[in-house]
Amino acid sequence: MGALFRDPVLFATVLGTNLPFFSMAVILLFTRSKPTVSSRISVGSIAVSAICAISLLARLFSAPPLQYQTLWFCSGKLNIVFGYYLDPLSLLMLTIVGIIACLVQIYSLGYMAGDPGYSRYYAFQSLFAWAMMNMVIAGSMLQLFIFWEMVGLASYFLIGFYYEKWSASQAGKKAFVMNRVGDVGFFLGLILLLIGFGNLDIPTLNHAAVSHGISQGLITTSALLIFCGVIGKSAQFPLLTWLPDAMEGPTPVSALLHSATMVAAGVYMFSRIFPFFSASPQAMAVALAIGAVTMILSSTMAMVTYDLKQVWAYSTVSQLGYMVMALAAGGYFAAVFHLTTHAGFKALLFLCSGIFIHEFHTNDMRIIGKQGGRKLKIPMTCITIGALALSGVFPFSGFFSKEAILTVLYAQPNKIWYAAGLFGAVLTAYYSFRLIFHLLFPKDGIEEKHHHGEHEAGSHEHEEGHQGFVFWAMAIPVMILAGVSVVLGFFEHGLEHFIMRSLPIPEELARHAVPGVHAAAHALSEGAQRVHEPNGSLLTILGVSAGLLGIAVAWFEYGRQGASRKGFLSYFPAIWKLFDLRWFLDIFYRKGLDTLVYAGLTSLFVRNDRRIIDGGIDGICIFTEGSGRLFSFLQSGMLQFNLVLMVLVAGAAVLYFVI
Amino acid sequence: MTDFMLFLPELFFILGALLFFVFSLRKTPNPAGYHRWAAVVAAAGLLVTVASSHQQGMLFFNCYRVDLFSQIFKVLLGLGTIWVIFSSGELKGIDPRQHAEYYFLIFVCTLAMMMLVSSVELLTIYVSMELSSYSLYLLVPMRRGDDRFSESGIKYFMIGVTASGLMLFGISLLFGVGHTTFVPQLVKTLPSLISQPAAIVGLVLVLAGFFFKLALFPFHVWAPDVYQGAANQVTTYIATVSKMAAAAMIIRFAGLSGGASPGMIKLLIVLSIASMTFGNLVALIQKDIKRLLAYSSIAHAGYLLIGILTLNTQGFASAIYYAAAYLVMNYSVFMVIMKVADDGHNLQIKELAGLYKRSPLLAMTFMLGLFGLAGIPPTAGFTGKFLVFAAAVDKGYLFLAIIGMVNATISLYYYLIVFKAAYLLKPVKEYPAIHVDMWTRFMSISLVIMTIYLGLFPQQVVSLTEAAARTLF
Amino acid sequence: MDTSGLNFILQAAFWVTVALTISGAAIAVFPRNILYNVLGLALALIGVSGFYLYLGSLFVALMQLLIYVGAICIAIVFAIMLSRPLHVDIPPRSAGKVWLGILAATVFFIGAAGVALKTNWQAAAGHVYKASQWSVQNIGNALLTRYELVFEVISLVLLVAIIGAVITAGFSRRISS
Amino acid sequence: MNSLSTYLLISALLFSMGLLGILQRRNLIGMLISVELLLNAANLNFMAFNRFLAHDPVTGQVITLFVMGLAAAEAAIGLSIILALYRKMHSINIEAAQKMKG
Amino acid sequence: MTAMNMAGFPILTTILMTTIVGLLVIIFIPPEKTKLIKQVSLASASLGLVLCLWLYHAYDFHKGGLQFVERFLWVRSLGIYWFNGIDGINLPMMLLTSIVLFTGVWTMWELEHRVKEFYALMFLLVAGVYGVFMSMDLFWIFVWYDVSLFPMYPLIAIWGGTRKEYGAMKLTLYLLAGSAFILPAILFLWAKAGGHTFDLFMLQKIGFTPFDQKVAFLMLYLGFGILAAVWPFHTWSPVGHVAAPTAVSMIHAGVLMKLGAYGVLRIGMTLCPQGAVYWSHLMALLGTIGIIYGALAGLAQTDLKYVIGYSSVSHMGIVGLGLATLSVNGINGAVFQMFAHGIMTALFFSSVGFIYDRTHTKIIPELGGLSKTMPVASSFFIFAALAGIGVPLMASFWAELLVLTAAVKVFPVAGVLACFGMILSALFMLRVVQRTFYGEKNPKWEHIPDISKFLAVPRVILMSCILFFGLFPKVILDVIQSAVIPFVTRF
Repeated sequence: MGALFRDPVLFATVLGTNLPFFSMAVILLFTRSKPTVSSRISVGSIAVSAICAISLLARLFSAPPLQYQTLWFCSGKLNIVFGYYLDPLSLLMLTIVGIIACLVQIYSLGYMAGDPGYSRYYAFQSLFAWAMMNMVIAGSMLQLFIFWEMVGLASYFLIGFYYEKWSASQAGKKAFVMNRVGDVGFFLGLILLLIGFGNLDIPTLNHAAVSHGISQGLITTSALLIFCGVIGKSAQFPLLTWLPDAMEGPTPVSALLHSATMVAAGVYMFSRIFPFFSASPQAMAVALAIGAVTMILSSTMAMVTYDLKQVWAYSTVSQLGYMVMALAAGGYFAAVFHLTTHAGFKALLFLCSGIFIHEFHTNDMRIIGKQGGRKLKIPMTCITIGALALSGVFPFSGFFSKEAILTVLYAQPNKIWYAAGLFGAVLTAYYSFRLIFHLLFPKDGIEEKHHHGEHEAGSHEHEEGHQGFVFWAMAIPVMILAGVSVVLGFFEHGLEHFIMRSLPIPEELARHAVPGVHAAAHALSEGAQRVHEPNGSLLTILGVSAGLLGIAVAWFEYGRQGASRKGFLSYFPAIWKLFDLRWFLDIFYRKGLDTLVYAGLTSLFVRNDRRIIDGGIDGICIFTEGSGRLFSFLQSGMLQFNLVLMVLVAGAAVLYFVI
Repeated sequence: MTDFMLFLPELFFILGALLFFVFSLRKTPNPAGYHRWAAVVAAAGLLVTVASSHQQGMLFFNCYRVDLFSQIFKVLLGLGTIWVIFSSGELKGIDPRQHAEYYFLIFVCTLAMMMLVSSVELLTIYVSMELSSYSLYLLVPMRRGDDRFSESGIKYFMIGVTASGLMLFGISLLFGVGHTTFVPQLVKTLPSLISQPAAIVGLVLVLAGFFFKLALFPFHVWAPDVYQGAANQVTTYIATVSKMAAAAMIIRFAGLSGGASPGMIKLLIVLSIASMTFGNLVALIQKDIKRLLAYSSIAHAGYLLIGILTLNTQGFASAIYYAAAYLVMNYSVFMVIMKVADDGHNLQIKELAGLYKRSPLLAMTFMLGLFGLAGIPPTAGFTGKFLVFAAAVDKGYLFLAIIGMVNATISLYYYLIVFKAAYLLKPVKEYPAIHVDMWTRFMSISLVIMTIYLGLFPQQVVSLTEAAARTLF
Repeated sequence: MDTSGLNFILQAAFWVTVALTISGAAIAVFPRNILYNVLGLALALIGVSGFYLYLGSLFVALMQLLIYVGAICIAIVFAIMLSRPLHVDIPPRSAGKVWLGILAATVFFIGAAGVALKTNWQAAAGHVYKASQWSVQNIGNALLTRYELVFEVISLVLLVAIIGAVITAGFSRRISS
Repeated sequence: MNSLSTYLLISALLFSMGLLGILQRRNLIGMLISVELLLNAANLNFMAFNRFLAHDPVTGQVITLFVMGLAAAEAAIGLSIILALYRKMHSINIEAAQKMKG
Repeated sequence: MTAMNMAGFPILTTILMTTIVGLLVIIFIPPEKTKLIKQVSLASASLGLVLCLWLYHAYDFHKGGLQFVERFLWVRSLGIYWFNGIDGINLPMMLLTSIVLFTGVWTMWELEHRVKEFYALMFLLVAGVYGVFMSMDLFWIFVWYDVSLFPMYPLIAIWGGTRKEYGAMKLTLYLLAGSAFILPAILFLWAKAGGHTFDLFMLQKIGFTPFDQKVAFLMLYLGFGILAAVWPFHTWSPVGHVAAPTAVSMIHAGVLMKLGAYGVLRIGMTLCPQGAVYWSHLMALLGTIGIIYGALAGLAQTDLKYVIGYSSVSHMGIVGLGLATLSVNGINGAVFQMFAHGIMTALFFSSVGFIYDRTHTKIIPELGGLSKTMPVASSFFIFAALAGIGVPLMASFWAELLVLTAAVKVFPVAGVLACFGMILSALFMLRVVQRTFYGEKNPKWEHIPDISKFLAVPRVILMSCILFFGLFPKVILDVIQSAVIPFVTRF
């Protein structure tokens, strides 16, 4: 306890990460009925957390990784250790989470104003912030897993925030269960490691993996299993469909959890034990393939939907796919960097969309556009900035990170991954600007009648809202994020320098030049040397032009005067349907669940319980009673039958003893 | 004079019998007065029996042995008798003009059974047994009123005399091979002769006579009809007191083979299993509570036999314990039945409905009695079963314990049905509250305490029964 | 002394007794007229008393005649007379019951016969046939010594039987009407 | 002939006939008569053992005497029960008495 | 028998006596004074709770072994001892019992129907439970075991709900049928040990032959397994729970079911280690089937209590699997799971009980949208559901972690399958939560007030227990471990 107060770093860590928990407890227990107080408590605590995070980052910017740990309990030979691991990666992530969570909570002051579940909302926001921050700085995989689950829990509650809406609770459930599917793999992987290696400490694990401390088979198996967790949490193929559904939650939630931070946890976890993963080329190959498939699939899905948030959700999935690809290709920094920038611009995109949605009470981009979405100047500007960043247009942050990823992909021996990356970039730009153009240039111009714009008289409350607290609570965070998206890219080199310190030093790897480790060493050194690719400029041009191509197609179809506004895909209804129905993944799951689980096993088991087991037991009872009835015939009223029984048995006994 | 002291309990009951013989000659019956007298005499008899419970000695030219074994059973008999007499306050099932004879026969029967448990000579045993049987043959048809039940008397009689015929035949065979009618001598000679068919058959047939008394399958055939057909008090007497004597005699005679005959043990095992199973199964479908208890008593005879068929001290001790426990529990149940059916009619299970409201105390006594019979701890019935099964398993009869326990589970069903009636069911019509006087209250509480005390603190009783069982060897 | 003739007579008489007993028993059991049965019983009882004679006990044989034939059979006849004619409407016998009865009785007979034949009957160590031991005096002696208790009890039995018979049969002393 | 086993066989036969009578007669008095046969069979056994095996011939005789006494008492009781039943059922056919069963 | 310190004060008997004295006092209170009866009940339950907490505090887990021993001869000739003691396995169970009893009594505060008998029977039941847990003598374990079972019949049949008489009868007969195997097995062991002691620790020193161990263990496993709702002997659990009144369900599912697993552990695995090894595959198989089967069968249920009943089956499967591993982690986890599941199910039933009291239905399609009308009451259930899913930082997560770790190691296939049970449990718990509490507000329940502060107290206690032991599993695991580590050396 004393150490807690003596060590400012530890103090800041503990305070920063756990304050939201207390704010949640206080809100749930005491201030449920006082929304304003609740929101203040929550925002205040997250602000403190964010400040702690930033100060930690500043303080430890050039310090070596710090580790705090304490034995939580032990069972047999199993030691469960809790602790913090403060290295550049976790500090960076902590800061991202802190800042974005803080911004989103401030934004929510406006967005959620007047909601009956206001207090509850902030309680769950705090829960999320607490879990996420603890997950980020977890020192061991088990701790990471625990908070990983807690994050999922917060996500469940926040997705199902409007629980009166059936689809919302359904989406929450879906998210939780799908995550669970992945998590079981994760969990099994951890158990395997625990059994085979005995320690889940992250630095130890990484170190052991690259220095031949764990057998190759175990690494591959457990890495693949752990990767299941990534698949679930980061909505990779084939578990990607929960994320679009998760948009049922309030928009700030989508911004925070389902794009910027929580879903990135998968990628974060991947990068956390990147050296471990990279010790298994097989696992990396699988991850690469899955990342690519995810990216393409979700991009195609985004191309056909008209729902604002859905577009960004698909886009999130596809960007996560990018990051996974990058990691799997060895681009450690590229992925982390993309994660960072993506957190910024995707939160921006969501928050801007949130303003539209709040304003027009619809998610449909066509209606928003028609009703004058573009008249909301601040969000319109910001969303465009976000879209540009997403499309990888210079000088926005996305440009830098995407370029980094493409470079890494290019370094792969098989160029198909690079091609996929480029193709993805085209699609990304296309669907982003399809949305932007829908908002900017609605099909039949702006309908003045139902105009809800800024200067429209008659909707007094909105008037007040736009100018008042509600509007600015939403607008300021958006503007901050827009600013970040503009400038973040220029910090690439500083960040790279900072982040790469959290990887084991290449020289050390070189010393253990064992065949199994080559891959890891290769991957790591590749990541380190990426920047010095010889034909960097060519790649840059290719990347940017892919983005511009997408924008151009979108312009052609939606932006220009007299554009068809139909999209080329509408000429192929089958493909449209395929994309619209998410490649039939949902239908597949639904059918599978219905036939296999509900109609199959469940009804089988229930029937088995009723008929066979219960039936058997009742049958035994009926049989017993029946035999009672049967035997009661022995006791007939006829005296002599009774006597015969008696004499016969006596006689038989006599006979038995005689013979 | 010590001999006189040894015979004191019996003398006391003879006195009682004679007293009521005199009463029976009077012109005008006085049932209430008879009841008081009977209670006083029986209570005094019980006191005397308890006081002489540690006597030892031989009487009547070695025909009659007074030892711990016999005295324990005499105490049980005396206890049962005073209980039955206690409950005879409202003897509505029997014509008031016959009450004097009723008490006379009860006393004679108890006396006969006391002599039975002390007798160690075959003829004495047989005659005592017949005396008790005749008293019961006469008690059963005393039930007045309902013609439905009149046949039970003749059934009891016919089955009884047949069984006694078998027993007499058996005695003759024992006499033939053993050349003597004295049990102590037979104990010495019989084990070596047991390979002779006559010896074992004689023994089995003698046992058959006692099995009849105990209502063991297949000699149980009288029990359901008689339980149902006799007056409630008489049923109680048959169900409690007369079982004690039968148990004592089976213990005495089963030991005669000295464990030398595996065939007999097999037979006993078969009978015990058959009895448990049959009794419990048929009890499942009964509606009349006395008839149900008849079947339950058949099953209990089976449990009791498990203890006996181990043929060792431990087993006999457990059987004695079981018998004592059975007396207490069975009487608890019957007392409540008699109290509820105080007009002497045959109680149907559904008539118990709402008992918990009519008299919580009786309901509790009833519940404990039922759970005791079902063998649920912490009642005496459980400890009895435990001891019996322990003896059996110790001897290697694990399967008997399993079968016994499965049977106990089956039996639980019908006990629970009765329990349910008493505690759960809403009565179909409004029954009046039961008048529970001070004595009944006292009796209920003491029965409850006894049931639980015997169940939880068996040490003293167990050591007593073990000492008693040791006197048999 | 030539005992062969006497022996023959004795033997013949023995078998006659056997025949008497068995046929008496058969008459007691099989005919459906209850009076025949009583007569058959009497016959069988007389036969049995004959056996007692053969077995050396004149006293018991006499007692048999007195008690059984004299008292019991007469009592039964009285009972028959007290109840109404019995042969009015007797439904046919149920074959099942008869066969079951025969089966049970046969099983028991085989068993009992087996016991009789298979047992290696050993006489007691002190067993010598001495006529002096068969005197009534000895019996009386035994009754008042070894069987003293039984002797007392049997009186109680009879008392019970009398009282019981009286009340059960309904001849209550107190019913004056 | 005049040997132990002859007597025993005769007694066994008597006993079995008595049993047969009990088991299939419908007349209650007939059953009672059969019961007497049972007791006689046992008595015959006693007497036979007494004659051929026992070291003291008194025992068997005394037993036989007592059994006779018991038989008398038994007959008295049995007949009285039968009579009482007859009053109620107006029949001494045992097959009329099968109301109680199960 | 390392630490046979004869404590001066018989604390264990005193704990037992709190219930028995409570019972006796209640018997002598006139039935009309319901308030007084409830107060007496709560007082004696809280006395028990305080004593158990003190016991927990006073138990020295560094030293381990049996502490607070009370032992004297009860029946000489059979070797029955009044032998109570506390070690790391039964200490959490005692604590669990006292917590569940306390909250159960409190939960039933609104009971109006035959109050006196209800509390009397409940205390009888709990006396049995305490007795089983504290006793170290086979005779007494069995006695208390049965004592704890049979009050279930009246408790369910009088105060129960759906098909109460059928459920009560089924449950009682089923469970007592289990004891039909236990008693012979106990006697068998006793006889094989020479027939002169029922003392668990003396018996433990006797090496039973492997064959005897196999026979006895199988019988014990079957007998106790029925109470632990081992598949396929689980069907009493849903039916019985549906029928039972709230507090009875709480105690039954929360504590009584643990008696089964505890019995297997305490008698079966202690005395028949080789038998346990021999049958461990069977145990693992049935445990795993239970986990999967319970969750899947629970998916199709429409009655809230049925769902919880099946979830109990699933969770007790985890206990079974943990025991089957015969390893430190597995048994640690199993005991922990017994504790955690006890608290969790108590919370489940107590919140369902409240809902049922107010709405008079527990059919899921008839409910719906309850979160709107009674947010606090709903949150209790949702919390319990999360605990049931095995959300981390709730007690059952650690238990599942330990069990699964051990299981994957010892029985890889079963362990992996059991992990998949986690998905199913999430699916079916959330399904219930969604259909009961989420969705459109149901106008039928609109005017029902939320749970009062007073009635919320027991639920909050249970919730905080779940959280506390979820956050600080060390508190309980150290204790459990102190007994388990020496325990597994015998396998």
